Amino acid sequence: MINDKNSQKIVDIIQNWSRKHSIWVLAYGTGCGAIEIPPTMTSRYDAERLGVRGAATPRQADVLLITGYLTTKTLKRVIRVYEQMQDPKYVIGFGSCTINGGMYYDSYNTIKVLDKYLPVDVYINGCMPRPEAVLAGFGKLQQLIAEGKANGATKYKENLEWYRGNQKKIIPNWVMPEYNW
Amino acid sequence: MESIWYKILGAIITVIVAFIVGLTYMGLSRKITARIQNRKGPPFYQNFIDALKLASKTSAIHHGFMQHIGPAFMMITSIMSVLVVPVLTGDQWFSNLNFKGDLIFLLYIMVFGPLGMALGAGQTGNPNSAIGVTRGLSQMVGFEIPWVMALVALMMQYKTASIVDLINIQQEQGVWLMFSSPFAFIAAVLAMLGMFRYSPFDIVGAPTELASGPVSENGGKYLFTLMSSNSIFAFAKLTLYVDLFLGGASNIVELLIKTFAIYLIPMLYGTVSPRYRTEQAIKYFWGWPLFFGFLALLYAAIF
Amino acid sequence: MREKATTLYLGPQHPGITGNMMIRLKVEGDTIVGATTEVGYLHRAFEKLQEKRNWLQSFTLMCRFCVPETDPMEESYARAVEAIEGREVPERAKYIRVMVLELARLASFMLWYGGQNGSLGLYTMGQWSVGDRNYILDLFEELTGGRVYHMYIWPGGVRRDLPKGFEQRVLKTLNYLEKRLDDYDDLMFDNAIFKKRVQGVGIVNKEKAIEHGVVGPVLRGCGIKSDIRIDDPYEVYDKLDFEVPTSDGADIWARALVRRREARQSIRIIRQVIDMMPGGSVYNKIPNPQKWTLPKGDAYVRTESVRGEIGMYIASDGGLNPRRVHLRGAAYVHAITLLEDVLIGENIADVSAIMNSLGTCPPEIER
Amino acid sequence: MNMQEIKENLITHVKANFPEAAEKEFDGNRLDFNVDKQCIPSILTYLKDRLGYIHLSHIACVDWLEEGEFEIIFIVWSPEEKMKVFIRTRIDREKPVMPNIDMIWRQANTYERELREMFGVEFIGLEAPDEFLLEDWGGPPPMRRDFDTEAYADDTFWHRPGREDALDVREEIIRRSREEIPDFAKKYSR
Amino acid sequence: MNTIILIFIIFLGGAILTFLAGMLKGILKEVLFLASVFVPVVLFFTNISIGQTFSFQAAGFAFQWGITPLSYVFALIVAGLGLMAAIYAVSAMRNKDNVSFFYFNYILTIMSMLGILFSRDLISFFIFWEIMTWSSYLMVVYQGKDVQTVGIKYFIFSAVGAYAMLMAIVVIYSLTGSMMIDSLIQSFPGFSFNMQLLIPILLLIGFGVKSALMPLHVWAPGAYSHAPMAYSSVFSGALSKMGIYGMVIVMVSLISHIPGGHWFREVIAWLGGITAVMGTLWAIKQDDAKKLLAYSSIGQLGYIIVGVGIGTPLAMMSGLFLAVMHALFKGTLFMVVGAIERQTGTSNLTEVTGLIRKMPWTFLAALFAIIALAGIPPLGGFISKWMLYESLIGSNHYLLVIVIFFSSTAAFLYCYKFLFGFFLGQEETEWSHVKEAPAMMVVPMLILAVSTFVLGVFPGLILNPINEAMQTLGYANTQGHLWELSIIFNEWGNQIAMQPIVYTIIGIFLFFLTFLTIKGYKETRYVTTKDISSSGEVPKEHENLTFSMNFMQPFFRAVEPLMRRQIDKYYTGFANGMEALFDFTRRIYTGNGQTYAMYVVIFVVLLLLFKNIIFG
Repeated sequence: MINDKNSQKIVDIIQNWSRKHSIWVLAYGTGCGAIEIPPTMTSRYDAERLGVRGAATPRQADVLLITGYLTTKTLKRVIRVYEQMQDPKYVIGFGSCTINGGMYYDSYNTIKVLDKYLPVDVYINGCMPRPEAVLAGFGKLQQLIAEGKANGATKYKENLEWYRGNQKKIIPNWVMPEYNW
Repeated sequence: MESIWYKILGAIITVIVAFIVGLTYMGLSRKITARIQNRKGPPFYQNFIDALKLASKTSAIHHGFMQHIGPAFMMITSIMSVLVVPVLTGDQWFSNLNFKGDLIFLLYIMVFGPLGMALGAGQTGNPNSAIGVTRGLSQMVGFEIPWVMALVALMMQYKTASIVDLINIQQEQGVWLMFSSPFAFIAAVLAMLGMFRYSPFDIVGAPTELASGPVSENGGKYLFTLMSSNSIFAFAKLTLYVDLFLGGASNIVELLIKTFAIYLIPMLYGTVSPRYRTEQAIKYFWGWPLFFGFLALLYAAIF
Repeated sequence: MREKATTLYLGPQHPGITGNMMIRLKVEGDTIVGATTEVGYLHRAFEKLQEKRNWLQSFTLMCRFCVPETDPMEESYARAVEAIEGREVPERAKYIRVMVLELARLASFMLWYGGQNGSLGLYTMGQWSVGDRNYILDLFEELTGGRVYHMYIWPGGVRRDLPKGFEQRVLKTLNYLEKRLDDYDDLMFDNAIFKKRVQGVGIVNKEKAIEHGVVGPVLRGCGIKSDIRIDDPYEVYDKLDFEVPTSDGADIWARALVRRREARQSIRIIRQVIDMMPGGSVYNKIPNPQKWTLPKGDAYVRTESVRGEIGMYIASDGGLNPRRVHLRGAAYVHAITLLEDVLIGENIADVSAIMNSLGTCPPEIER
Repeated sequence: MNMQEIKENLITHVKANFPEAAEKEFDGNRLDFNVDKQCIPSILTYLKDRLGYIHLSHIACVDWLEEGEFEIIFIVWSPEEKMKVFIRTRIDREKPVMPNIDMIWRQANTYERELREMFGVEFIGLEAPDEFLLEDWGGPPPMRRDFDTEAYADDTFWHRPGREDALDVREEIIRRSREEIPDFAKKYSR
Repeated sequence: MNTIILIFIIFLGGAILTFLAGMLKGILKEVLFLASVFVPVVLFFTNISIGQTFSFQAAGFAFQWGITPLSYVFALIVAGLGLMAAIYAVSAMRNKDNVSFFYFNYILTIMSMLGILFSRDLISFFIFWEIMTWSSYLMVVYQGKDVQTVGIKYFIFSAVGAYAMLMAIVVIYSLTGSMMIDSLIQSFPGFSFNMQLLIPILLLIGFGVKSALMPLHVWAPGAYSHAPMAYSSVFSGALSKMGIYGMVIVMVSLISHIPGGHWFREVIAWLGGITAVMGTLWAIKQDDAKKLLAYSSIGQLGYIIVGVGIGTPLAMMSGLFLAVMHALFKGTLFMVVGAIERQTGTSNLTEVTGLIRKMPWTFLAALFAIIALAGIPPLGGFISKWMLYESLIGSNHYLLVIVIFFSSTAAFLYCYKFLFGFFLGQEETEWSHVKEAPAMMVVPMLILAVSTFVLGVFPGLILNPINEAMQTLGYANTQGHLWELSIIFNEWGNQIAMQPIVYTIIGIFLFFLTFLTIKGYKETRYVTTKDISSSGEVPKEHENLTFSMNFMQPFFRAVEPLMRRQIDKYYTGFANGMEALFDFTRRIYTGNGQTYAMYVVIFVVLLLLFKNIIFG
């Protein structure tokens, strides 16, 4: 019955609906954007009413929120954490620095474009993005999930070698366990 | 033969009811906590969505067989507890196979799952999990003592170890045990704070200390099973309290009102309390709760 | 050979860490026997970038040093540049600066309330205080256009004057916050469990404080009355009447008491500033930024932030760009050597609380 | 004792013990001493133990590329006398070696680690992990003036195209200033 | 020839032959050893029936050997566990020095234990007791480590116990003129009150030493952990039960008949309760698995003593049932430790980690044994715990039940520590070479482990002989109203039916096991224990990620006041006091066991000489 095309569709719709309304964000403040996460989660903006809540470890989380610039040192940890998350998983790039380096365009220690290294589903721009913008970003992600278009993880799996090549280019000492699915 | 199948069917229905009620209570608790914290909060059915989401996660990892079956152990405990505790008095459908509702058996089956889960958590090799487990076991030694004192007081006072008999006694006397053995009730409620693992006793999976402790390596279907198990278990514990101290419940509405009233105690206490350190939690349970436990025993011995 | 003690990574991905840093804990049981902090996850090389920017462009980078409280950085930069150049600041600008600084302190205290209690599992407090912090951020937004990055205090004054009726709105917010601070006291300081958790934990006594060069509330928490605003007064702090609270406990509880009273002192200062606010212009016009050079020389200024003193050293070689900017926040001394020292012998459960109490803010260390 | 007396007193004391120290006075509560790098630990110890300069506020390093020297500045503070003292020394840029002072103030350890990593200044006897802020860094010490961060960034990282178009923002500003201000924003303009 | 004497002859002959065969290398001595354990045990199971006796006269005393229902229960333990441990020992002791000496002592121990159970007269009882003590002493010092401390401690306490028992026997003989146990029981109510107190106390000292009752337990941790593990499983599982056996007789047949004996039993029960708590607490603190199990044995024996001491039908039943269960699970656990020590070279819980995938069968055995030990349903330990609680509650022991409950809840801590320390946690490279133990070691463990499960579901299998034994001790028949094949009742008629419980548990387990396995089967991966969410960092090679040091530290912070004093210190203080008192003997004081034994002998002789003065 599950193999039947139509019923599969219905199952997908239900699953995507649940994924859309339950977004567990990994507690990882990678950059200065992390300062606007507490206001987003607390009383005035209250992201929890949209089903957004924090998750303590990557195994439980759905969304990796890259809050701002990534230094090469952090990038290594972010990749590690991203690969430990369970499918389906999404990445939100947060702040101008994840898009094009922002004001650190000539810094020797930060990456400029996040989607070369990790598959980004939604970018939220601004320096720093206001909580409203963050909520809008979550809204966009929800929309993408509901439509089944938030498939960054699949893209990552399919193009793993390309991503890996980019990552290894700036992380010289690659000591991580291999990601095999 | 036919009656057994009816019983099993009834038991399955009970478990499903427990699952729904447990998740709803958790959702309501999130809602109420949110209102206390000045915010709108998630809808009360948020936990169902979370559970469904976890169940529809496509991938999962485990570090070995024990971790794989850990949640199943947890499920044994919760479902067995629901089956042992009489949910509704005098109802055919909710007699749920209860094995005469023996209290000592219940105490021990309640440990079965956590220990199995602890083994699973141990196999992950994550030090946070192991530390969480040691904390949980230590805390358990803490709150079990006043809890058992309360139960022993009841058993001695009414010469029975069966929950069914205790409910019957309450209905015959027309007075709840909460009033006829008040000290046992106080000791049991204080111990309950630890049993529900809300703040200040949420030391097992304290996120800021251990990054969610024993479950830190569980995701997807494992976390779903654990979550369902927790909700069923919560319902079982609440029903147990209602059965023991609040005279049981004869219909489902009464049951819901009484269990929710009990549930509010640890929840509301939790929203305004920071977390104890492990040894402080143990010492807390060996303070006033133990004192009330002794009073309960004394009361049982005298009357 | 395998070590005996268990290694526990606290951070960078950990709910209990205050920012993006890592502490490698060696634990036996739940006692910490060794701690090594590792930083550098946020190193953006501001100081290198500033060498490429001109004096005004550098200013926009300044507020990004450390996000919980951005204005002391701008203030430090502005004063350092003014000291090298000898530029005067209008009186009104000084008062506005003090007001903004104290508002920023207040906002940062609100964040600390949330962090300190969140680390101990009392999440209600964080929901309250971080939610109320938005009212201060609203004021900032009205004044500067940004919630977090203000870029308001610049060399020669402040960027623009106060909007109409801004003072009244500040006072209204202060009245509200004062009431809320009493609520926080009920929830936090009157809480027996909170008291039990923090008393006697994370002790930084006088000897240790001198040895490690401790600053700010941590220093005041061990009984030493020290505040840059009094000792080395800047702007108009010497004209204002306020107290520097101290406490003798030297533990987290003592530091919490200090911060609790400091938050009220901030409110007091803002009220005074609004009362005493003179008229006049708010900035001395700077030359065309593309051609703005400073004379050769250097300056070191210090500003009191919530976490302690922020020191900024700027050297100018007479050119268009700074020769060298070096900023050192309070966390620079607190979060590495002091933290490693304090954590020995503490419980795993208290690490997060100790970090919050010492006011560790990793971007300040790494810049 | 006013500020001037304090300064004179300080100069006499320091001069008596370290005759080669060259002082330079500033307005306000600041006083500079230029010393040789070898007497840095002794003069700091002296200031800390005898004269009450118990707080090491800062250690900064300036790269004078043109002169081939690093200037290292120690800033100490006396809470009693409310006085900042700058101890400055210059070292050779090619072979930068400094005495270690983290036994005097523990936090100096952090400063020295940073200077070691960012400028390549070697502190004799500094006990600390090799890496401080950078990880697996292969290039030259990055804070030196001759390290070109922009070239390195262009070389190492991928830039998103389009940034170069926005180099001149003046046209955009002119274009925007002709736009009408929306109604809701009018009340905020003065 | 009488089967009873045949059994002992085979044992003795086998022992000597095996010892002599030790000169030869090879498999012969192993076969001889197995045969000399196996044959008598089979003979016992097939040819011995209850009531069979064998008597003879020697040296003017009448000796009578025979088996009673009570001793049959204990003989089941001895024979069953002895056989399993023998099979295990062959493989475990291979390639060790001086194996034939081990075999010799092992057979002698089994023989002497059966001898104790067969003896109907006090002389042979005492002789077998001494053989048992000596052979076990030789086993304790077999590995030659810490003989000065551990061996001597064991020796002294055994000597004290033995002399106390001897003195009791002498007193009994002087009072009754007979050495028969039955005649003692018959004539005991007629003794004077002082004698009625003296005899049980002296006997209980003797039995208490072997069963590690609280103030007399000091020897046990060292002795259990120093003997070879193959022997320790018998030592703790069966040998300590000899003390229990004696206690049951003393408690039921003697103490019940003295006026106020009720209080006497209370004291013993409380001593048992304290033993249980302290044993458990000390067990949690141990880092060496052997020591942990040793202290745990002390604690478990405490439960048994509580059950025997309370003495209501349910309590007595629970005590005897726990005695059987304890033999099964503690035997298994000592074997597990032996297997791990053999494979890894150490039994330290803080060093060995992550063996679960290397030694899965051993883990399975350990898991069953631990669940039984913790008393978690549906395994056998639960039955005994349940009966113990119900009996305590039913007989209004308000505080004792709390004490026992504290002890058994705290026992979860060391249970988890044991499993976690050996089998769970990080799979470190230093243990990657470890293989599963040989089949001859694994199979006995598994048999014992599975039998805990079987007895958990069908406790009636072992409650039947226990019931018979209790009937001969003067209890009413309890079948049908306290137990059935798989149902147990308490005194108020509340019941636990094990079969439906077990089926439900298995049903739920299988359902969720299937669910967890089938759901997303293709996307469920096994990852190594190095791939954990360590906050985004990649741990370095030398860093230890297994949490093993000071495992239960927060718990110990809470129970600190209880742990402050060691009983050992009191004994040391006592010995120091003695030393000071007998300062003039300092010249002949040599610091070895004989001197200590001498003190004891002098003390006992003095006591005997002046007994009339002391006891009137």
